[in-house]
Amino acid sequence: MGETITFWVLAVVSVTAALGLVFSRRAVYSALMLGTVMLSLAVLYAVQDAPFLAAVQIIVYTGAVMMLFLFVLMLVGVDSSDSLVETIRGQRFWAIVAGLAFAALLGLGVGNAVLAAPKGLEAVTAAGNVPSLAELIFTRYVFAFEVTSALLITAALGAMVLAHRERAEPKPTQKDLSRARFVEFGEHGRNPAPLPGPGTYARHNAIDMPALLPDGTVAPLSVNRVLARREAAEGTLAPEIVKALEAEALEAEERVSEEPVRHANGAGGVTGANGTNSANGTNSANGTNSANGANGANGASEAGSAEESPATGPETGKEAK
Amino acid sequence: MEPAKIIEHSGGVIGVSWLLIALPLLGAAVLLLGGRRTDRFGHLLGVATAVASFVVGVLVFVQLLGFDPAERRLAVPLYDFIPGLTKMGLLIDPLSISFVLLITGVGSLIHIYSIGYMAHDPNRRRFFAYLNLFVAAMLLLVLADNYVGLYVGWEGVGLASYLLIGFWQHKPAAATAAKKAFIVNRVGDFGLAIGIFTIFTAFNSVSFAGVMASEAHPSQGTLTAIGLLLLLGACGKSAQLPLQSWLLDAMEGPTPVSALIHAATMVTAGVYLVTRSGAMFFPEGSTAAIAVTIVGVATLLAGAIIGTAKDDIKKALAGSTMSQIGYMMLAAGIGPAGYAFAIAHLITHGFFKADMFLGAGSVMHAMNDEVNMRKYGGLRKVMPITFATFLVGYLAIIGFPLLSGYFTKDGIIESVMEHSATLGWLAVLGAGITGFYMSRLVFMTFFGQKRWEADAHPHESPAVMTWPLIILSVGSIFLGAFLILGNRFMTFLAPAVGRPEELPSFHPFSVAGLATLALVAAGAAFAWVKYGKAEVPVVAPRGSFLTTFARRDLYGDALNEALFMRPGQWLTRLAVFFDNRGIDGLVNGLAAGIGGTSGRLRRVQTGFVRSYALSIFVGAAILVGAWFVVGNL
Amino acid sequence: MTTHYLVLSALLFVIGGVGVLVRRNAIVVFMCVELMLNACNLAFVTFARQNGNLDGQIIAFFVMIVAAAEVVIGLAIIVTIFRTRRSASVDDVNLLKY
Amino acid sequence: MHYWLSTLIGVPVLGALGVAAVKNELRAKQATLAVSLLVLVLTVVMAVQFSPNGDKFQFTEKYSWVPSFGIHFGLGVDGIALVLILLSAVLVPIVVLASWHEAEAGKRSVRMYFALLLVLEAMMIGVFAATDVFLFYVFFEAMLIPMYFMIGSYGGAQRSYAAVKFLLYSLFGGLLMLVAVIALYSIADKGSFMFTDLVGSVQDVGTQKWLFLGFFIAFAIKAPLWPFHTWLPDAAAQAPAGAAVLLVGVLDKVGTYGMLRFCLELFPDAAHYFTPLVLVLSVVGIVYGAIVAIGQTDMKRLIAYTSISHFGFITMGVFAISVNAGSGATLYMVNHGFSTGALFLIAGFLIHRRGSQYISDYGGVQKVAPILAGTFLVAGLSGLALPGLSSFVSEFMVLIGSYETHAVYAIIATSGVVLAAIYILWMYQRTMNGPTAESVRDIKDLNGREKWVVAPLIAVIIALGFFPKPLLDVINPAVTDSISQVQHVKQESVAQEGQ
Repeated sequence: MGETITFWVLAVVSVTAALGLVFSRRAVYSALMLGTVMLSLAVLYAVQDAPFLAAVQIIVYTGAVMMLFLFVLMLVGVDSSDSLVETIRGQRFWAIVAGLAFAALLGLGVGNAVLAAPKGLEAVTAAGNVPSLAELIFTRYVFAFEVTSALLITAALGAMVLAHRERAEPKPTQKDLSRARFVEFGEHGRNPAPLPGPGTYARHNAIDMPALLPDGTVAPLSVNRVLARREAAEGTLAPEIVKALEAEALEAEERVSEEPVRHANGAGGVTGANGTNSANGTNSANGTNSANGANGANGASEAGSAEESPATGPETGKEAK
Repeated sequence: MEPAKIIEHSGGVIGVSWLLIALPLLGAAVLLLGGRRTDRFGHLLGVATAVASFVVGVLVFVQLLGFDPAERRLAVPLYDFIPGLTKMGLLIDPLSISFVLLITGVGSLIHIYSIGYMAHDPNRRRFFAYLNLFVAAMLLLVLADNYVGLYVGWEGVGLASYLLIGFWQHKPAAATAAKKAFIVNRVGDFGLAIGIFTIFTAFNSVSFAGVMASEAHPSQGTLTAIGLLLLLGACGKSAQLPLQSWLLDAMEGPTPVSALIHAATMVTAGVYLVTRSGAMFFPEGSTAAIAVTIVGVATLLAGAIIGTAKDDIKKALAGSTMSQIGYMMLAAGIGPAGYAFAIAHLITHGFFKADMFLGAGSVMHAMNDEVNMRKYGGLRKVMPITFATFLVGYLAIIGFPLLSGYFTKDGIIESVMEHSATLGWLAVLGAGITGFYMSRLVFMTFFGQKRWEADAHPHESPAVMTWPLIILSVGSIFLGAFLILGNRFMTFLAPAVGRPEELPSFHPFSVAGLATLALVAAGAAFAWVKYGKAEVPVVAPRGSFLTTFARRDLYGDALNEALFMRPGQWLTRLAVFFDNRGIDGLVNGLAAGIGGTSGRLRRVQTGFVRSYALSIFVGAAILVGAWFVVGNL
Repeated sequence: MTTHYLVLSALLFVIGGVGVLVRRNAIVVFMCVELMLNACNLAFVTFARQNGNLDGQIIAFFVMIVAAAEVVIGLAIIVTIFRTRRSASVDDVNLLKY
Repeated sequence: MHYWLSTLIGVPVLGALGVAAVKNELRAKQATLAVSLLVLVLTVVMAVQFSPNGDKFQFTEKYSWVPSFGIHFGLGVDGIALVLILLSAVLVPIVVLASWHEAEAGKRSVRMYFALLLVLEAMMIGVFAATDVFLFYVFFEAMLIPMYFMIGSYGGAQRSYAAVKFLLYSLFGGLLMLVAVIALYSIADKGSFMFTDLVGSVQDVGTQKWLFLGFFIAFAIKAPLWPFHTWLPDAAAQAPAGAAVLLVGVLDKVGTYGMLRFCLELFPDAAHYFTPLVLVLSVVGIVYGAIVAIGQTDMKRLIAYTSISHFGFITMGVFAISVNAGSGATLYMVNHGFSTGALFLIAGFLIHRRGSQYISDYGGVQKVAPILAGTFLVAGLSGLALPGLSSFVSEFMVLIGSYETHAVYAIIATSGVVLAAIYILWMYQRTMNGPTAESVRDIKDLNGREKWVVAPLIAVIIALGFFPKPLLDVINPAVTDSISQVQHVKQESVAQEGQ
């Protein structure tokens, strides 16, 4: 009786979660739904005299595989949501028809089968589930097992090879970077120094507190753009910060004729905060720097790849056509 | 009297009678393979082999005469030609030896004549090679003891004729005429070949001896079919209706060729074939024999009519050749009574026609190769020897009493008259027309006033050309009397072809004979009125419908063009079109269809993984479904 | 009970299958594939109990191993594609056609 | 145990490897010539030892190849195969000599051309010598490969179209044959692919018919019989002249040889049943090929179409089921190789000089190149079966033999004789006669090498024309043996009808 209740509860949960997995617009939700299904199945395994598998299911799937999924999701962009509009004609219709037909066929098959009462595993797991499994794995299935080890190593190697990117040019040394910063300064007047931290007169040493210049005004460089955007939306942005950003925007507007717009994308959200497109170039560079703070090198490489992609994108696009 | 049995014999000169063929063949081979190196002595070698062959022929003839008449049919086995089908061997009998003597004799004279005639031709050596090749092939034709060997020679003379007519290959007309001759001959050969197939199927042998001795008794229909098929072959080679059209065009060849091949020897092969097969396939009164006489009489008249209208001296002579061979066929068609006359006329015709052709060649030689008789006239004074010899030939052919043609032609007319009065009177009519057109020819050429081109400086030909003329004219005078009087030739020939039980007797004043003479005289007189006394216009007048009809060879070429050439061209074009568009179009269409289909099917490969996945999924569903269905059956 | 488990397994399998067909996000597609594998595993485990034979569980175990390896490689591929094409949509990767 | 045949196959293969390895082009050519001459000498020495009235297959060798299917590397020759091997061995050195400068314009190296030539020779000898049906199939298909490259890499402007067409046609036929071979093996159930084991093993007439068709279509494409012929004009016109000679002269003979060897001996009942069909196709091919040949404007295509006409004669001879026709057909295979070979080679020399295959580009060549024209005429006359030249004997035998059994077909076929005169002489007239065309005024007559190419061919053509006995003595017993079964079937059916 206990098993029946467990089954029905988990069946409903897992089917619902599976449907959610398929129909949710956000990949993260899908991942969580998948986790739910896996956990439910783990319990069902346990109920069906497979405690070892239940544990493996939780450890391997819910632990490792789901983590990988989530990690990749984060890498790819967690907050994008997919469009569910179908682009291939007839695909969805036929998918559902085929799915229903397949389900009907499987149901028919299962329903038609005449099954005796389950034999149960007591006889074969007299020594306990795990030892019995171990005995089989290391005797009859030992070759398959060994092959899986090779498979796993190959997979690990494969993942490394696939994810690895060969460096096309030597890694810039500190000297190169420093020189580049000053070249930038000379050409565009970009500040070569590190961004200022929270100011001396800040009320507390927090990341959301802008630094103050000696005259008590806010140093625009030190404004955290992400927070500024959120606060601007909430209407809680401090007036002195608003003023500092406006001054900076004004200055940038004067410079715009000299400097062509170079970045079409990037942390565009910042520009949304002060409502000026013209300051795009400088703002985005600053924004990235400030947002990433500690791992500046990583951020630089990200920006680098971001610069590459628009260049390569249209070309590959043309080839594709 | 039936023909005698064939006995194998290989002693004496007869044993090496293959030399007859081998000598000229060797000459041809040396001259063709030797190339320019043999240019200097080529003509001499050519003459030497022909004469040597003649000498061998005479020796064989002498040895043959030594046999008892009933044993004068000797087979000389040579070698196994096609195992299982036929051996190669020679048949020496009165018939073949007559031909051998004619071919090598007249052939040698023409060879000699050609030395002079072709003296200025850079390719004289090649000419002699071809002449030798011709003599060899012709000898094989008449000597072979089986139909396959005969066929080899038959086509061999066709080849030689092709080469010689087209000797001046750079002239498109000559090349076309040569090709036409070969192809028309091939039509005849088609009949001959099938005739031989039928003979082999019916008698399981193709040798004359084998067929004669065969126990098989094929149906009358088969025999008639064989006869008609052989007749078709004979028509091709002997330029009889309906395959006559090539002979007139063949005059494009050098004149000695016309003399040798298209008058004296090759064209008589048909008569030889009919005579040789006479006892077996053309028995007296059979359908095949009647067909032979009809063909003969039709050609006799057609050739004569063509001869009346031609202004080209060689074509007029060619028409006359057709006509004379028509006489021979006619005689051959009436059975043993006619064979001897046919062959005798063939021999005398060989002499006087060669004489006249060579005479015509001599005239052309003198007149810058002009052939139009309207531009001759009055040549008798300038070329006395040519004129005299030509005159002999002319008198012989029209049947002037006591000359060769008189005896042989009269013999034919008499024997035909006994056979069928209608045919006989038609033959008499033909003789009358002969009298007219031959007189016309002689008057236009040698009499009347000069109508020469400005640059013509006629002169008598050199001795090397005139001596053969003289010898031939001597033959033209006496040969007929020698052969016919006392039935000498008929008796000689009897072992080979048989003879009537009752030997015919010579009636110089029979009704037919007198009528013939009267008609010939009338024809000659009419010709004198029109062409001897009256002015001959240099440009041919338009003439009546009949004249045009005769000038255009009785519309034979037009008929051939309308019936065979144009539909043939049309058929060829259709077949080529069908091959390119139909069969190949089908193949290429299939290929294009497959290509097109796969090009379209290719579109299914959209590159969308999900589409592929869908098809996999649907496929899996179908498989599961199928498994249920099959599992539940 | 076995029938119920099997029907559940079939349902999950079909839902996974349809998911593969209708979703374009490569990662979600991948998740759906995992769902199908899991559905199979459930069937294996169920049959193991039904037949009193541990082999079903063993094969489920191997399926898990293979699935793990597959996820590693698959996700690496997705990352690589994403890096060059800035997209995780399976429809954008359609160069291999006609 | 003899090693004649494996030597004959091995020598050219090794020679090909050697030639491909030689760096110097001239050395490669000389080596090819030497190897092919060696093969010729060996073949002649072997042929002399053949006893016409001895065993059916002589010089037999048998090595197990795939034991599990009973596939053997079985070699042996009867009279038919022997003369065809002789034909190949004679033609190859001639072709080597004729192709001396031919491969220089090709896409691949000259060495490769000559190496391919030797490989082809080995395959040709192998296909005629194979006594194992499967081995025959292997050689049958393997032959295509060198020929494909010879056409595709050294041919004319349309070479790739022609090469692919040739290959696809042949492969299509070959696959049908493969199916039939396997089916024959499994139906016969002898556990062996050896020809001698398979003879008479299929008794059921219905089965025989299907298997017969499988073999026959392959051979009909190869031969090529109307209406499977359209690949030949393309392939022959595009192939270099030397390759065209081997293609038409030898490769296509495999088709007619196969009909005689396999279709008749393995499936006598079916052969009897299909005889009218094959005869109709042959006769259509004879007349049709000749008519289409008359309408060609391209010299090599014209010769190819004449071959289609001639192949009609050969197949008619094979299926007329009479000893004369069968022997004639076999002899025709040899003679046709020589006469058409000579035609192709001399036409090739002419085309090489002027650079055009179109008949209309020529005229009056006789005047400037009399030897070339003369030899061309002899070859052409052999093509139209002039008595005294080799083709006549065979054509006459085919016709007379066919007339014995199928008179009507023979009569229609004989009209091909007239058409042959038209196409050959008309081509000769257009190219060689008439006023000399401006474009050919400066061409040279045959040079020494070319004379050495032509002379043996002409000599053989004339010699066989007057004295075919040596070949016929070898051929006759073999053909009698080959057709005896069908004759037997025929007599039985006649007897049944009589009752």
